[in-house]
Amino acid sequence: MLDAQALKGDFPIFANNPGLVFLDSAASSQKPRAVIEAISRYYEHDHANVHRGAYALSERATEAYETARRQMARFLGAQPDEIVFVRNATEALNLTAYAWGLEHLRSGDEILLTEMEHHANLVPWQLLARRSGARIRAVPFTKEGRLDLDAFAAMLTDRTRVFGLTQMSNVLGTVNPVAELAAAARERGALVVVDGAQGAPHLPVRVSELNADFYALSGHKMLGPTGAGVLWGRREALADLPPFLGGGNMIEEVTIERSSYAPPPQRFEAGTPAIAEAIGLGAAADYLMALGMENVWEHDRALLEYALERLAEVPDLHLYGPRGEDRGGVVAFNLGSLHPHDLASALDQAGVAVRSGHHCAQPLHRRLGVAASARASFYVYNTREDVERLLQALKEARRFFASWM
Amino acid sequence: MLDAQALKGDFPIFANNPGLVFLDSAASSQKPRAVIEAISRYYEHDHANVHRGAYALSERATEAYETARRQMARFLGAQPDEIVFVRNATEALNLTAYAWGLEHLRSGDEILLTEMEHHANLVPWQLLARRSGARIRAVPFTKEGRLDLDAFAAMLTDRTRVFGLTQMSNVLGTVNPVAELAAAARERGALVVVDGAQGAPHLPVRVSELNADFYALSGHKMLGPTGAGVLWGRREALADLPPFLGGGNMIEEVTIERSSYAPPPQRFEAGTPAIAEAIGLGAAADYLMALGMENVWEHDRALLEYALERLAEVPDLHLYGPRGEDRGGVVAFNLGSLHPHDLASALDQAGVAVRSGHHCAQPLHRRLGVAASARASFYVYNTREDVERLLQALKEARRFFASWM
Amino acid sequence: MSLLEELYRETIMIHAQKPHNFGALANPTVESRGHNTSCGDMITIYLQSDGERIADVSFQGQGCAISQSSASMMTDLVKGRSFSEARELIKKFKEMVVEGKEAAPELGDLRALAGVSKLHSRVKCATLAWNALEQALVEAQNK
Amino acid sequence: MSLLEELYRETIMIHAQKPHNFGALANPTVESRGHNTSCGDMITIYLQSDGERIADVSFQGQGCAISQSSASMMTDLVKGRSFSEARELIKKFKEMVVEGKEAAPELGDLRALAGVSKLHSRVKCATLAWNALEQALVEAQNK
Ligand SMILES: Cc1ncc(COP(=O)(O)O)c(C=O)c1O
Ligand SMILES: Cc1ncc(COP(=O)(O)O)c(C=O)c1O
Repeated sequence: MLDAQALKGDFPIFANNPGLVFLDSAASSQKPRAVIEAISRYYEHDHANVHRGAYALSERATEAYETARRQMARFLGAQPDEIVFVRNATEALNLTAYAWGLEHLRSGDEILLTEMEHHANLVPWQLLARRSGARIRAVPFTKEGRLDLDAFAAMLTDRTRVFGLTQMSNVLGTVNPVAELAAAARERGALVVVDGAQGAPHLPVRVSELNADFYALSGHKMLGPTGAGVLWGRREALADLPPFLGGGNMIEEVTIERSSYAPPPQRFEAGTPAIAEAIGLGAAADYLMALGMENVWEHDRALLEYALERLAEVPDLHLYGPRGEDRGGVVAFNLGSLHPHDLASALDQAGVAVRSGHHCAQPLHRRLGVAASARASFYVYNTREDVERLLQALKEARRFFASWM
Repeated sequence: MLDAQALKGDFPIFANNPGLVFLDSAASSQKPRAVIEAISRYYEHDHANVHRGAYALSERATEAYETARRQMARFLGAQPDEIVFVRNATEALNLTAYAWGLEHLRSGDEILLTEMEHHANLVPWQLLARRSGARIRAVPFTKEGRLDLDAFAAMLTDRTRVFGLTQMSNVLGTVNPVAELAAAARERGALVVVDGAQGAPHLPVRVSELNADFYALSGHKMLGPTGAGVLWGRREALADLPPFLGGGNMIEEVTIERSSYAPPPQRFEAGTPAIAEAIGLGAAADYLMALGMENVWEHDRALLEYALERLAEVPDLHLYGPRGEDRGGVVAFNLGSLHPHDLASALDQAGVAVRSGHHCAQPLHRRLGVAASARASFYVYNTREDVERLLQALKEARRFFASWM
Repeated sequence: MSLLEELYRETIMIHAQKPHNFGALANPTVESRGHNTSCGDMITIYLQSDGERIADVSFQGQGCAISQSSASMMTDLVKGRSFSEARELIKKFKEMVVEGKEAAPELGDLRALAGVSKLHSRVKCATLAWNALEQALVEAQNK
Repeated sequence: MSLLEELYRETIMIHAQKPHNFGALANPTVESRGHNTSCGDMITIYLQSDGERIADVSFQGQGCAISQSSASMMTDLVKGRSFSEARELIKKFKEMVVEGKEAAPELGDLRALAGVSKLHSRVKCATLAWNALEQALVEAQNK
């Protein structure tokens, strides 16, 4: 198990904000000193543009950047040339939708998603559907908050060309049986695109075992800097993928009329990459691997179970999401008829940072029958005491708003 | 005038690499302490996801991010809601090509570019031309290295739907008469897209005076971090522009089938932005504004003139680019029949960092009649002594390779 | 008084629970929508007008106590006013909640929302209805 | 001896100036292209073969002294060899310039390129022709 209280010491934000209970890591995690310093150190010692230099500094920068690629490959159980650096999961999913979709999708084709997708795995497909004439269908989830597997089986047809799903819901915490569903979808000939934005930071992931073609993640949710994420693609899937962004570094030969393109992963990294950010992300992956992703997952799970147990004490608290092993450290809730925004402000006044709103998952909330929710999410630096503070703040808020609920 | 020797002290890279003569700022500049520290400080004190939080930390992060937008607006003489944060100039240009082009371009339309464009302002239009059936034409440049204005006048027709050009060439150093050419193009009804990747770091820019619709820049070339750039769009041009990347933060209402989109600039910033990077870029813009962009330009110009004068001493040195006021601090050259890669390695051994290759401008080099060149480029921290060192290293290299040239 | 107490006064909570002028008008001259993209809250303003005076105004939508009470009190306040008076009130209200300036007396009950200026993330909640009204006035004038 | 002197030896410069086996073969079994995306240099390998033995090999393209001399000496060395011998030489050469291992005697003149391993940015120049050859062997075998 992790010693979360000790780990807090690795994260300068806590020393600089005494008393802060940060419960919004599902939106973006805090950064350990190792990551912040990897970035400063790079700028102070080694910065130059990568790949194109013929001098020592540029070699060092290139080496550091490619080391980050290897670190991410190790983190995901992948090969370095399957790792494409992007800004975030959103860009990774858009890259897939544009590059694969504009080439392959036709009118009458279907894109199968789920009703628990984040907008990042929904809107890119809508933009594509509008251009291609393809149609979007979405697998509903049950009252417990799990994907409806019968509905999935019925909705997966020979018209299904893409199946996109999240590994873990950012609202319900549900961990989906990705490998199983992906295998069924690939058998039908569908491209499988997995949104790992919540999965990668919290679960031990071996992408090769997911039966997926593409896997998207955001570095800033896994202790890394903003501005860096990864699109992993199976080697064959990447090899067949046409370019997305055009520009320097992704080409072989350019004339005014046409160009030939470099092999993956370069083909998908047009222009000067987010070098320092990739390096920071590599440092974050190392930090997490040193903790052990199994331990991270167990820590999240233990905090979640403790939180669910304690939150049962609060009257009028509606909790969303399933109970069981297939649930990560995310708790979305509503308190009576109180709007989650007002609730979140009250918690904030007590030093407890939770998010409120639709969490970029409007269809999910529509299915839950609410417009919005408040959400607490846990990560390596959260302790039982943080849960305790949440509980106390919720009780106080309930007292404060008692006559209006 | 700037005191470049004193400014070197602001850039930790020089203290950590004694003797380094860094002449590759056109590829990517070094970073002042103020920028590096703005990033660390943000992570250590204020990080949370922006826009969506209901707690103090997220408010501070949002405020810092939006302050960066205002700083960039001030730097460019624009309005904050005209500033879209992207990764780099490459992404900015692709955004324009995809969002505007997929919607508006048809077979038979023409995209007018120039032969001195960087691949970043060429390949995105090629990808678009392939999808839309539009045709690319490119204005040639003269032997002196200036755009051929007669050719421009002849090539600009009613079929021209887009005119894309670089404000300053990254190889020749040529500063193009953007406002004049843009006015002519807009009069013909063409969309004007300016690549400011080299212009923004080196010239005083008031985007509103350029007669352009869009202007792209990279933060990492103007003392800012990697991972942050800007697409500026005239307010009306942005208002009419459909979204590019889909996802969180750029929407109003989302159902499974369709979505409505937020107004600019949010519409174009899908997902979690490069928050720390935008903040770092804001700090870089402040640093440059404190120096005064007129002074930066004069400094570059003075170094260039000095370099051109001194480099004339080296026999067999072929210099590219025009002589005159319309030329920034970039010197591309070849030494006899020596391949620029071999030359750059020799200079590197003398501690002088220059780039060699096609500098992502293959059509430009084709027009020059060479496959590649070596390039020295100047910025605020470069001194006359740096030029001197380049000169000495060139002379040494010439002696070393004498029997093979 | 804690910031929470300062913000969630009785006036505000009563308006939030039973908002005035709630529901669509039968034949509005213009309808204008406001979105709070940070939380998904949404409001529609219905305006009945000759282009110079607000004959009637109402709103619909859902949101937090701050946005609902703000819309409720706003519609009470601007009903029957001329466009220029309404614009002046919009300006005064924004000065209060965005810039934290002292509350203008003509804002009446809305002065209870002054505390919002100290809670930046809620400023958008308070101004949601006001921005939609501003938009509605422009549209009504151009009709 | 400076790194520069170590790298740019006479052997290398002579090969670079007058490369052996330069030019297209008349009827190659396969042609294979290599690009150095970092500088734009390009090489084409022409291979004449029954799928087991390299009957003839040549190259064309342009590039720096390192890439040209490497291609020139490589084609000299592998001509007439079996595919498995050629693969072994490719492996040995890469071990020398990529990993910095001691130069294998069978590399002959190519050992002059050992210094490249100390100048990372030039490793791609030295291996450009070798990667294209590797590719050509695969294609010839699948024919
Ligand atoms: C003129 C010009 N345009 C575009 C770019 C592309 O910039 P980036 O790689 O930062 O996207 C560069 C720099 O490489 C450039 O010099
Ligand atoms: C499940 C899921 N997918 C995608 C995203 C988008 O991530 P980003 O905003 O970093 O692109 C998020 C986080 O907001 C998420 O939780």
